[in-house]
Amino acid sequence: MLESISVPSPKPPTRQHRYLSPSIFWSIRQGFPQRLSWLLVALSLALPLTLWTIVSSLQLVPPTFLPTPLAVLSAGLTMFAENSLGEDVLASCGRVLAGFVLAAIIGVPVGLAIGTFYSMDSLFSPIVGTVRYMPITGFVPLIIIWVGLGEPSKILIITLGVVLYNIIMVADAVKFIPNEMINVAYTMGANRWDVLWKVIVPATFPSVLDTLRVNISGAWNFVVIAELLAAQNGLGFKIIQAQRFLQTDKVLFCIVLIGTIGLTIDYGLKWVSRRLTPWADQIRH
Amino acid sequence: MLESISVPSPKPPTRQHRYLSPSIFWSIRQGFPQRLSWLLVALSLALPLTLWTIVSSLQLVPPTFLPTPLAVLSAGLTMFAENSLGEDVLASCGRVLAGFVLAAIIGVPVGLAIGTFYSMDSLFSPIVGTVRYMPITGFVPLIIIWVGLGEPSKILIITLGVVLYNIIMVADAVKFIPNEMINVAYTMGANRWDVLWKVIVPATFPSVLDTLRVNISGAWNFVVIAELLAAQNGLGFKIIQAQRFLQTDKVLFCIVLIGTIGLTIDYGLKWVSRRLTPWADQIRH
Amino acid sequence: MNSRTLQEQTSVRLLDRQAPKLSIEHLSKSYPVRGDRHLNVLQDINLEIFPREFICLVGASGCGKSTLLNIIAGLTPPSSGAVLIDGRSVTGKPGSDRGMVFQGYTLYPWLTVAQNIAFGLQFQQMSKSAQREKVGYFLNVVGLEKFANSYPKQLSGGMKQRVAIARALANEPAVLLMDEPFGALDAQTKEQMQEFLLELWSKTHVTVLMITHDVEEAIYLSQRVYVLSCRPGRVQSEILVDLPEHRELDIKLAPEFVAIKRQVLQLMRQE
Amino acid sequence: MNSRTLQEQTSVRLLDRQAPKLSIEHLSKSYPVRGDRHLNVLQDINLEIFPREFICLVGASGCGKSTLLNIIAGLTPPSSGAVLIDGRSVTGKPGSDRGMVFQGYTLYPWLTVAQNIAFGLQFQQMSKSAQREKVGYFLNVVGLEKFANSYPKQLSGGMKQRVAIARALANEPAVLLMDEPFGALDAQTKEQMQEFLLELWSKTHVTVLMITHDVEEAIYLSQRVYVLSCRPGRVQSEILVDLPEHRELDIKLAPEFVAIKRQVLQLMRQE
Amino acid sequence: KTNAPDNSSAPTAASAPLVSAAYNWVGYSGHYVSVKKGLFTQEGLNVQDLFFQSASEEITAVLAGKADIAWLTSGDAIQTIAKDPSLKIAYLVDYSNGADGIIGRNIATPKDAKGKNAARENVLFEKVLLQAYLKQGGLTEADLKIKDMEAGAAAAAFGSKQVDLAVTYEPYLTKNAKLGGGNIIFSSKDTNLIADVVVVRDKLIKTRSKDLQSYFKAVDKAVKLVMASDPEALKISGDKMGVTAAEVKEQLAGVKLFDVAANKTIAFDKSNPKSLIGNLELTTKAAEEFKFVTQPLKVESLYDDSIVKSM
Ligand SMILES: Nc1ncnc2c1ncn2[C@@H]1O[C@H](COP(=O)(O)OP(=O)(O)OP(=O)(O)O)[C@@H](O)[C@H]1O
Ligand SMILES: Nc1ncnc2c1ncn2[C@@H]1O[C@H](COP(=O)(O)OP(=O)(O)OP(=O)(O)O)[C@@H](O)[C@H]1O
Ligand SMILES: O=C([O-])O
Ligand SMILES: [Mg+2]
Ligand SMILES: [Mg+2]
Repeated sequence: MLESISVPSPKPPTRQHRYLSPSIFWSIRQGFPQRLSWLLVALSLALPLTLWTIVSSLQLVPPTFLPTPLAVLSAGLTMFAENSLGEDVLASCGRVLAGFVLAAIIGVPVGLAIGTFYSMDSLFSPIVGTVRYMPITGFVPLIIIWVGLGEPSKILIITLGVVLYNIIMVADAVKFIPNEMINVAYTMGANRWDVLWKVIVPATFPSVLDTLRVNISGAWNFVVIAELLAAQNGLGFKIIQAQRFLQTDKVLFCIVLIGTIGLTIDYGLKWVSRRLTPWADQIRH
Repeated sequence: MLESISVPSPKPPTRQHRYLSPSIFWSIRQGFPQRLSWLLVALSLALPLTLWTIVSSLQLVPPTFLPTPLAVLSAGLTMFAENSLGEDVLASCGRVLAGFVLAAIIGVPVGLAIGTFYSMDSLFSPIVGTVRYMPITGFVPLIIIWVGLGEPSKILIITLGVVLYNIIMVADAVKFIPNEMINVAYTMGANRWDVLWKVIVPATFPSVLDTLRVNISGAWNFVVIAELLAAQNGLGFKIIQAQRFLQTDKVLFCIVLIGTIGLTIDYGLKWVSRRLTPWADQIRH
Repeated sequence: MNSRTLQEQTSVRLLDRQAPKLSIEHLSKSYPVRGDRHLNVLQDINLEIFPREFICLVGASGCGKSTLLNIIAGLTPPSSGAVLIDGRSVTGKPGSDRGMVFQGYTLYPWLTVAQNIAFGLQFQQMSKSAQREKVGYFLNVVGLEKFANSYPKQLSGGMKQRVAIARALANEPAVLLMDEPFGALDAQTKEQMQEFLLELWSKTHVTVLMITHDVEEAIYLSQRVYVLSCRPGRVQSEILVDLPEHRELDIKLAPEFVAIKRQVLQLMRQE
Repeated sequence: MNSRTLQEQTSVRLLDRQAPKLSIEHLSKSYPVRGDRHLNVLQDINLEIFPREFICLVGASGCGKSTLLNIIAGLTPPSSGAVLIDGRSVTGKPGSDRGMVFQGYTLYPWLTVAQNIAFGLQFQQMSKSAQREKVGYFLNVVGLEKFANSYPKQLSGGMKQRVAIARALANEPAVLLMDEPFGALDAQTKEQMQEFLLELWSKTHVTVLMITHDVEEAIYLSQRVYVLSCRPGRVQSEILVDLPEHRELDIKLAPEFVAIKRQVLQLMRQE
Repeated sequence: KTNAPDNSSAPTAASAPLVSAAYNWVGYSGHYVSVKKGLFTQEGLNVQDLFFQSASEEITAVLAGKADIAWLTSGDAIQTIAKDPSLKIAYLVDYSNGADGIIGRNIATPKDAKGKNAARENVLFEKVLLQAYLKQGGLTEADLKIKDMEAGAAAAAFGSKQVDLAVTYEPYLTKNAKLGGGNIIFSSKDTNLIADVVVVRDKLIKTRSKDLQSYFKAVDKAVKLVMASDPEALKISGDKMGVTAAEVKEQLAGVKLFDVAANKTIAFDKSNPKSLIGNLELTTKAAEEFKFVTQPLKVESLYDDSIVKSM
């Protein structure tokens, strides 16, 4: 079957070899010193803060638009002390949580169905693909009419904003399951239902966690729109309120607070993800 | 090395076997009739339209909030004829395109760097993870001051809204490259730079296309916020304007128009993706 | 002469008056390739496997062995032809009657070794304790008791394949399809697995169709060896292995054995 | 007796006055496992491979062969010990001097067969036409000219592995590391690849370290065979293959050959 | 409950709450104080407070029937009534009295504005203000390069010298006039150009006039407290808007509040040159001119002064 083989004349022994020069900073999937990592994290947070301090202290931008970090901090402390900002944090967290959980409960199963069954793909993809592009603000009047002005309407806005992204990203994740994994199950007597639950769900589990981690920040972006609707509290509420009276220090404090909450959620979810999928390739450290 | 092996007594020949019953509708990664697919797509678009027609025709909701599809269509035609809606479509498409291309040009390389190098991960992740949660509306005054009121500020808002999602999703995609693919390159004299360009970039290419497809809808969502800034035209501008005048028919027409543009982009990008990656597993059809 | 045409073979079997367990009738498979052309991978394959037979399939790389096995398992639809189990068509219908060990590693990364082996058992009405017992037995069989709670990523290549074999066996299929199952095993484990498989086969009702590239292995294990020719894949010839049913490892040195081996190698080189 | 202790072996080599091409010194590797425990995979491995030697490494599944090869290639850092090429430490430093064929399939799915084979060439200053010529030659060597423009997903398991071998060979490494490269090949292709490899080796300066589970293959190809013991992996023994440097396939039937084979199998069973 | 039984207000306070909506504007302090101090409850009313961040959500809620009473600018009120004619203006809350204005750079007289870059939001009360200013120089919006943006953004644009003229309100007005190197060139001081009103459902006026009287009685009390700079009232208002009591007092300097008595004597008295009717005529005309409403509106159909007149 193979052609007759003739070996080339010996190569000149001059072949230059290239080596991978060791590098700590540019290492790819090799160990990385924990200390250096912490240093870089600190740098990454300190740098923008320093820049902010310089720009605002030198008044390169009028303080009305960019107060100093200290001013922002003190505004924040005042808000906590006098304007019960704690309650706002709780209220917004509650809405985000409720809206996001709902978006996960709907989005993950629908996404799995679309990714798994071509029929569900044909059925849902066009509508998901269309509605995803539509600005949520356009639906606010309908939401007010149908759902009213209470908490449910705020939660619904957050859910609507996130659920379509959940669906499309989970559906994409299903594509990456190798055919063999599904075929093995068939040869052991699994039906499609079993394959869905015993293969597709666990196989996509890490991607689903990733998707949720990516999209929870969307939920926080939509909380501002949600709290335009007759809210009496919330971080988004406070931001809009402060904007109305040009209290940039308060606006910035609330934004930084949301960012901090986000960072906590991000690292928390990464940790949870590592915990829940001990079988997945641990690429780092 | 192996333990001594003793074979169990013959099993009763009563073992019940389970088969995979054939199914067209619920088939997983098997052929799906193109006709049925088109039928389902049509159904998926016709159903909401019918529901809308019924609800609006029976006036279950006041027409101020939900005009009939016909009224919306006629409002749209009027807008095209009298309010030069065509220009708005072009203006918004231009902004979305510019903002999105910028978000891709920045987001993809940074995402690849974060996914590839742990140092870049330490350096960028905290700030990306934090800023991602911050509502873009909070930055509008700063954008006006620094970037002004022209097109650049609108494009910047779109870019800011999307770029962080691009970064985080591309970085996640890099994680799925098997170690062996990288190792093979090293043993052939590739350095890290080569690995980045010859392995990581092509390996993540399909995921990057997926990411861009997912996130371009985000760009369309942000165009409304962007066109709050001193825009004289654009679909977002038209929506805000019509909302102020309580012209729900115009609002709905613009929204449906955006959805249609979105659907076209979605299917177009899927097609491009299939074309550009003939080597990837074609899971369907 | 042990080699016969299919014609002869069929008539011999007809005399046996036994219905085939698995039969493949006029099976063809082609893949579309760039342009409008088609790559004929398999062409008019006909073969019958009788209950309790152990059959090996040999052939050059890329001649369609894996494709054939996938079609038999019901996982790939043939372009034409049929697959029958006990006379019933199961073309394109996978099921637990045809267990399969794939060429690549196909363990579920999220399940431990023990859970992987138990995977098929959950689809039977089997008590947890019965499952545990069965898993324990097969862990012992493949020599991986110590790795019961390890995840696949912690195993070597050979160890993974042993788990895959244990998983298929534990599920007690009527026909066991194996695609080069011992390809990744070391010589010693391989021989032990061969011995074990023979013992298991002789004590149970399982019918085996196995792909291998090791001619010695094929002869040692099977009653008949099919040789596939290449491009397109056809059944080139069939060799009857006239050795006693109960075989020891040292049979590989016996002159009858070496004669059959020479014959098979010759047939494979013919094309 | 062909088996010697490492001590003896080293002194013999010292007499040769030749510097080893590759030497491994006091190499150990352990993996952390659940809890605070460690799994000792390799313990104090010492071995030397001299220029133009062809060495095979055999051992039971899971005893650390792949791990050892990965460490030699510089891809996995050892827990302790060093890897030297021409006396220079390359521990943890992969490079084109140590080409590697992996146990699994590691083709780049986005490149065609020809592009996969050319992958390493782009890192050398080689003209496009020289690359094309080289790729054409190696496509011929592994018998896949017709698949030059196919993507990996269109190949069978064995064909993929042939491409991987061609890719490593085309890159002309000083030491070629191979992890069961012929495990997935059919008997015939395998023998052809073995012959080709021997011919290539005898005409070039390449030094080869190859893992195999086929003892016959190990003896046929190599001058020395290392047997690894298990848990933890250690060099259990070393067998000198006292056969003429130029070997034909039928040497496998020669009594010297069979004697060495028996000896290796015995050593492997000892533990 | 203090009121005598009346046929026209059959439902008791407890059984049918009044849903009352407002957003954050210092002129609406009367609303905040009534709610927070329990003045509505004291009047035997069950008032449900809806608080919005902007007028557009509030208008949507009113049109959706989710609110019975709404505090709005007269411009928004006109547009809302155009959509739902069963709504009536029943009370004048305030006139902007310097709180809204126009800031300009190098613009001494209205004529100087010609050809300048101007930022303003495309809402009626801002357009009316700008129109009034430009009219003095014989100009219209068409003579300017208009950039349409929300008041805060307009102020920022002026502050960073990207426009020469901006229509905005306090606190943006003063701060950005300085920042942008300009000054306030026109303001609502001593005008009735910008008015805030309370809009009520027609049906409510017919069936629950007593409750509405009680409602405005409570508002009257609150307005008086605010006008008297009652510290508690200022604090309540500040809390609602996220500013200090002192800032509320400062902001109040820019508005002229109306209690019930002033409503009777000024607001609905056509002969008074500073009456609300005058504002409505001006604003309605502008609404038609700017195509904010599709059909012509009769000013008389916009308001119903029966409640305040009956008090
Ligand atoms: N990431 C890991 N974590 C823990 N243990 C590991 C890991 N990788 C490998 N091992 C263990 O190291 C041992 C050696 O693995 P290796 O792959 O080197 O074996 P091998 O000799 O190549 O086996 P085979 O012949 O089956 O390929 C195995 O027992 C395996 O369980
Ligand atoms: N999806 C596909 N598209 C096109 N051709 C394919 C596809 N899958 C397989 N083939 C072709 O079918 C032929 C048979 O492949 P198959 O995997 O069955 O071979 P095999 O006999 O199992 O080989 P090996 O012993 O190397 O595993 C090959 O020539 C391959 O190129
Ligand atoms: O709401 C007003 O600015 O009057
Ligand atoms: Mg195969
Ligand atoms: Mg191995």
